[in-house]
Amino acid sequence: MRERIFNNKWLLAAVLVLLAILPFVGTSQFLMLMLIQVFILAVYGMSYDLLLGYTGIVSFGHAIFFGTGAYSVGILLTKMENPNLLFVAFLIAIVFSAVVALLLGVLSLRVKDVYFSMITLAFAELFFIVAEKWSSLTGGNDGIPYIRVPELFRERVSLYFIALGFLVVMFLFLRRVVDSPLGRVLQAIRENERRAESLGYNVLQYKLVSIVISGMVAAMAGGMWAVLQRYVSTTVFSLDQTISALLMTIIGGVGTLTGAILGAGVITFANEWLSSLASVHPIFERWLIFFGIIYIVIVMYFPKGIIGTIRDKWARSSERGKRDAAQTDQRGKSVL
Amino acid sequence: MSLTVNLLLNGVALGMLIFLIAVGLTLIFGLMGVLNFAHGAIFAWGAYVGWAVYGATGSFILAILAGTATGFVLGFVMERFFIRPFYGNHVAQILLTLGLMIVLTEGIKIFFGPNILGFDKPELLQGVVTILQDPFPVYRIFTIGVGALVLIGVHYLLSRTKYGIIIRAGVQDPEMVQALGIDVRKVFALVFAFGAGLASFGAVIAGPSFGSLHPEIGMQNQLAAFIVIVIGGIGNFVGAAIGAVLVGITQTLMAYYLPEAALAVNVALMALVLILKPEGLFGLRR
Amino acid sequence: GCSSSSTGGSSESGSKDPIKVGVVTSKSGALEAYGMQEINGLNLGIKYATGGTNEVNGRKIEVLVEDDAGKPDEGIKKARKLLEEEKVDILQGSANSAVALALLPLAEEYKKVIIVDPAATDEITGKNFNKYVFRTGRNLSQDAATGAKYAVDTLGKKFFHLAPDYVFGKSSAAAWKAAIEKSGGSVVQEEFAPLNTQDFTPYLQKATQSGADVLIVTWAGAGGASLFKQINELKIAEKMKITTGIPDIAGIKAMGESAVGLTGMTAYYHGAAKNPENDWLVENHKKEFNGAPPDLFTAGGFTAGIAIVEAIKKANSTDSEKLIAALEGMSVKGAKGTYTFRKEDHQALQPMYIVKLEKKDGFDYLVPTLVKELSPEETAPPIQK
Amino acid sequence: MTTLLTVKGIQTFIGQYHILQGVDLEVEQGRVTLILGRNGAGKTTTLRSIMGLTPAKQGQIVFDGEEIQTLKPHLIAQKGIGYVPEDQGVFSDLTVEENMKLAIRKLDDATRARQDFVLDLFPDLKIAWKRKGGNLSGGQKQMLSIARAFVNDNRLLLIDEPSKGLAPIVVEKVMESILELKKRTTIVLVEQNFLMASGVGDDVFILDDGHTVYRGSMADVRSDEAVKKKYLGIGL
Amino acid sequence: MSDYLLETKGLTIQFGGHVAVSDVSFQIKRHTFTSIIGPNGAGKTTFFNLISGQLKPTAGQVIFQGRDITKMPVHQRTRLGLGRSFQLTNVFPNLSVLENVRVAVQAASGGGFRLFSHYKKFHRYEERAMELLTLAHLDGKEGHLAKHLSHGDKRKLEIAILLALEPDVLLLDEPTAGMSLEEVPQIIEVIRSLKDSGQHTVLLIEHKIDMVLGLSDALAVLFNGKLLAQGSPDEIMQNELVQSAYLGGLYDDAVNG
Ligand SMILES: Nc1ncnc2c1ncn2[C@@H]1O[C@H](COP(=O)(O)OP(=O)(O)OP(=O)(O)O)[C@@H](O)[C@H]1O
Ligand SMILES: Nc1ncnc2c1ncn2[C@@H]1O[C@H](COP(=O)(O)OP(=O)(O)OP(=O)(O)O)[C@@H](O)[C@H]1O
Ligand SMILES: [Mg+2]
Ligand SMILES: [Mg+2]
Repeated sequence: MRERIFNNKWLLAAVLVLLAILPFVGTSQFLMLMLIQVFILAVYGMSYDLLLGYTGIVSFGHAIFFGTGAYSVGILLTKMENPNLLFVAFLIAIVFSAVVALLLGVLSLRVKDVYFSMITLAFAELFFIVAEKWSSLTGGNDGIPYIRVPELFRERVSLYFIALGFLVVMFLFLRRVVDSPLGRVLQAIRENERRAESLGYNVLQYKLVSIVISGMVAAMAGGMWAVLQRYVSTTVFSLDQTISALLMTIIGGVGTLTGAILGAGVITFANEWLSSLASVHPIFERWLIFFGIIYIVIVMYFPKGIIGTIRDKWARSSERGKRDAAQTDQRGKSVL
Repeated sequence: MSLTVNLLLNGVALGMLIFLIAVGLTLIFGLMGVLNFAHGAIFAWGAYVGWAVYGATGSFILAILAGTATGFVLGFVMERFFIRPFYGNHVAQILLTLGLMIVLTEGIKIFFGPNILGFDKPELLQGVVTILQDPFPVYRIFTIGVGALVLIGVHYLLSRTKYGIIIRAGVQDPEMVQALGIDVRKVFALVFAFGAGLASFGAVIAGPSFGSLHPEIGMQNQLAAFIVIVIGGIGNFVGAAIGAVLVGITQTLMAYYLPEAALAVNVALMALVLILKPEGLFGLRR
Repeated sequence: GCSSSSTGGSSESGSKDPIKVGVVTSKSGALEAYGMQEINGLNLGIKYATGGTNEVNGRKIEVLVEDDAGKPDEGIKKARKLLEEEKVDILQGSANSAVALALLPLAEEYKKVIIVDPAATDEITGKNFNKYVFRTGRNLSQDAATGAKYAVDTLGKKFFHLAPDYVFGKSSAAAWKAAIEKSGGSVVQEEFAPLNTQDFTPYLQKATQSGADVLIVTWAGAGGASLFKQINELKIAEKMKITTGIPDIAGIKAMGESAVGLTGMTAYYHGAAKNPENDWLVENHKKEFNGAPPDLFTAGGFTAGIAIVEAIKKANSTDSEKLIAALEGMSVKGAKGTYTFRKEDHQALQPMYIVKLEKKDGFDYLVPTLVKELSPEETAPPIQK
Repeated sequence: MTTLLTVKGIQTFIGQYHILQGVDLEVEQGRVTLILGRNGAGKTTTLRSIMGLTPAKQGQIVFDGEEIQTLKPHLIAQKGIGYVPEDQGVFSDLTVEENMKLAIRKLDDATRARQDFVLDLFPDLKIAWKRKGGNLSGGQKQMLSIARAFVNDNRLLLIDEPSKGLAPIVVEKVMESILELKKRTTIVLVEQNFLMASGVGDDVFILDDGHTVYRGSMADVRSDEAVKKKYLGIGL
Repeated sequence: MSDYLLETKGLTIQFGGHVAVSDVSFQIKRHTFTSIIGPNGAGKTTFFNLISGQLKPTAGQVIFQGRDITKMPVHQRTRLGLGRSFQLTNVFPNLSVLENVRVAVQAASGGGFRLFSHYKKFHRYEERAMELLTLAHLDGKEGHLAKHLSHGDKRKLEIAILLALEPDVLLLDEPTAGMSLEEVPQIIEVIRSLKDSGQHTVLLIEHKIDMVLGLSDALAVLFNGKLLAQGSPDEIMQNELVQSAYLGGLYDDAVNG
């Protein structure tokens, strides 16, 4: 079915195979590094999409989970004697972030719409401030350099495959979530919360589950980021970090999962490409401006994100009789 | 006693300053529901143009006029060419206004350079008066006065004209407003431009109070603007003013009595208000 | 990935490949202006040290600049790009302390020398030092030693310190405290205010109530101008002495008239330094940039450029181990005079200045006029690594 | 008799869907024209196309000798066309008073008189005057929506299923007032309540699947069992 | 256990100064069909909201199956077997018609939190949903997004969703408003079959008096928030006040003829 094109098994498998042979065809170390970044950020973006696209809540505090994961892994690896205990660090990070997500959800989910966005933003700021102030543990704004990681995670090629595997597993997991009965309830909640309630669903509980899953996935992405960078600083808790999740998801298309992956790619590569243009011509000295223009152009021409809009076009070209065969239509419309 | 009075006065002045920064956003975000992350950038443009005109002409009045006009025009163009198709669509607004924010901020660096610039107070408003033995800058009195005037003016505009209700209705169902014979697009464009104009007006007033400008100045103050609107209750104009003063006073008192926590004041206050009252202090439960 | 570039093979002195210097610094973001000063200084330094040829040992020196946007994550990526794609021989940067700190492990991993400037945090040559790290810029302890010694000698004995509430402010305060106590003074109170504070009244009130003789202001960024305007407006100077680190020219300009007579330390002002290198720098900088003089951080970049060239000349190679050997203990003549890379922590000891802001005809800002120059030894920071 | 509104073969798309595929109407001045048809026939879309809310892609809409199919809704409304949408279109954040204030195009004595008239017609609104639109009962919303259209000096009223949700006695009052209004204005009425429809209607158009499939007078329809059965499913 | 399935005791709700439902004590026996009539704004929908939990009363109690459920949240009441339809259409706009009903079927079978059973395996749900759509005359439209339905079709969807919940008690708020002449009888048939099945208890709000009379075992009349009368259809129809204030002249034929 056309609307499933981006979830099409074959297409995805082809992309996956392509990515898997990439390291063996003379791809540069740096390109691999960029792709590793894309893979990790894509997971982070997808975790956000679960909230934004499928549950319909706009959190401005997603950095909390990314940061929690990054710091947990970063600090534990610095404190632990043996870097091979990496998976223990991850386990702790996941459990910790689940607890944080639960607490955060309980405190903020009673607040609705933009108010929810703002209260999550407040909590994110508080996390950021605590990280800044507790510099004996976090290094504050200066951060923690020299994080030790196992050799397997230092080697570019092996890290590449680890990150790719991480992305694939998380993608399959999240797709299972959104296509499960649970995921369908989340989408119903997104569409009409009060109505879902009157069908007998405990909306708060479902939203909590959504936040906790999203938080744990984001924390794993954060942990992977710390492993990749071998450095953590308070920027992982910054508003920018949340905004980057938002941007990736919106650019790719909310409520698509694959959109977040594409979004991560677009942002990472556009950023790299544009920031290098400055050395080509002084006109690009203010390269950020082109970044802004890209956002604007995407909104104007792909109002539902790249994948969201293309999928819509496909749907549109099909004949009327079979219209709307998609189970769900992703809302580019207001979720607040 | 005199210390407390002095701190409170400073708090009110700071609150009014924040209100002046937020006032445009109360229309654009509070009333029209546009999550406008470019608001700070419009604010910054107002401040820079005001600064430039002040520097060139030496007239603060001209500076205010020019700065305000800049915001108005920017707002109008922004609404007409970018925001218009995306009312009610927060997701698109976020991306769009973040893009505009970057473009406008970089624009400032192109036109005015990335360095900080000093913004001096006009001669007439320099100096201090003594209130209960403590010096209190004249400019802060001026700020309080201007803030109060804006509050009254805009409140009057919203409550005595149809604009307030057209916007509230138009946000919910623009089609129906049109079907009632009202050119809702024109009203939205005007109000958006007016909100942007207010932002840049506030910026020219705030500029000398800051003492200096830098390209990120809008971004730096934008968050506070969002915060006071949310604390006051989105859509409640007077609520935003009260929220601003509350934030100003709390900030000042915390700075004195509990400076360790000063950094967290704004957001902590917002979180607290929302936990206790999920729709803001004067917001309506929807 | 660490094996990829360490044996680049370009270290033979006979090679004709250009020598690549990779710069990671802020060309956008909050510290953009500092980054630009650093880059301009670096280019001029290389030009000066090579006699205008930009060549050393017959090889061209190529400077590749990447923008870290003030973000460590971005800085790490850019550094890796320079190291892996461009195979640079030496790293230089950054304006941002966090970025600089994030780059240190990369220098070690890729076995490349990094010349840090202007990032000032002590940690770079302290806790997070590794043998590839050299710094031409002064660190916070040098700032503090300069300012504190002068202040205790001439301004008073009891101090109140106001600094921004984050790592930079905290470390500065600690450095000043140590330096003040060493010189025989005491810090009676430290207050940290949020970086984006708009109304400093509560803090200034505390300062006047603290019983201190001297208010030390450590402030980086835009708030500084506003802070000094409020100090002036509230007539704090009538109640206590004030000292600070003097900012760059744009910063001084932004302070306006409010800072007349303010005395404080500075790492560099082009009018304060008296030596041939500086004369050359001022002349050529003005020539190249529309008459603009070199600024606060141009000097460090300039000196870094000179140090790079001198080290390569001395080592007759770009091999990192040889460069380290050459640089350790080496003295170079830079914008402020003689800089010496201390063997223990690779921190360059350098002259520092006390200046006073004065109104002068022909300037649209208050001109820092030299009060006192402190020798490298006088301001030598403790070894912290 | 003069024709106030002519709809000629309009074709309307919503998104990619071809909803109206040739709808014709002729609305005579001073009469009540009924549009009937089963759910999804296109009645609402026809009214929306006349209002310019879902503009017709092809065909003509002529109001009082002027083509209006390309005009923006507010201009169409300003020509003196009032609209009562099927979902009432009440603004839930505004009070009843504000809803009325918004609707009133020109506040003059005649309008005030009309406002008194509708408030007498629907005393509920007077009671709920300061209540938010969103808090009204279903029937009260319907009343408010009708009141907003009646309060202006309109030359044409497009009313989509007014009886829905109204108590029988109120339906009766609305019918009476429609018969009264007929003297001053012209009405296009979509109505499923055949009792009401047949009580007020003069001319009838029946739509099916986006086409006009029948036109005739109310008397014709009342007596034509075949039509009633085929298109309206009554008379069983 | 009491004789009554559903009972309210002194149920009252006040909005500001306005008492929308005032001291209503009302009982319903198991497997009966009761209709509530009354003028606009009488408090009928509000009364439903109090029973189904959308609103919390300022005073009084709601008792269901002998349990006091006054403070129980909406979703739990639904799970206990209280299902309702809404007067103003209330569906999931961007989900397909089928999915709208499917989610309701899923709710009824309590399959919400399952994560690792793919929804496609829930063929039963989908089949059941299709059956209901057919019943509600929406077959052929299962692929449409709910927001694209015409008004009357949305009303049908509303009913299908309610039926999917398989509640013991159905609270129907003007289910046929806006439905086409042709289909009203068929939907009434569906409702009648619920009644005839002897499995369900139905509470209906409706202004279409002829329909009410044909279906109901009992009628209740709300006036200004107060329960004015309760009794058999015949009794209520004789009531003067009901005649004059609610029905008016129009329905004389319907009632008497
Ligand atoms: N926004 C929309 N997008 C797609 N299709 C739509 C939309 N609105 C209506 N339709 C379709 O157009 C057709 C006509 O709808 P319309 O609302 O005009 O019917 P109607 O005759 O008013 O029906 P009802 O009696 O149920 O109100 C229906 O098949 C409906 O599904
Ligand atoms: N939240 C509220 N705030 C204030 N008044 C309210 C609120 N909800 C309902 N009302 C008022 O309570 C009364 C009862 O409303 P309700 O919706 O129950 O009426 P109803 O009997 O269902 O009428 P209808 O037949 O028109 O649907 C109305 O007058 C309404 O305006
Ligand atoms: Mg309709
Ligand atoms: Mg009702």
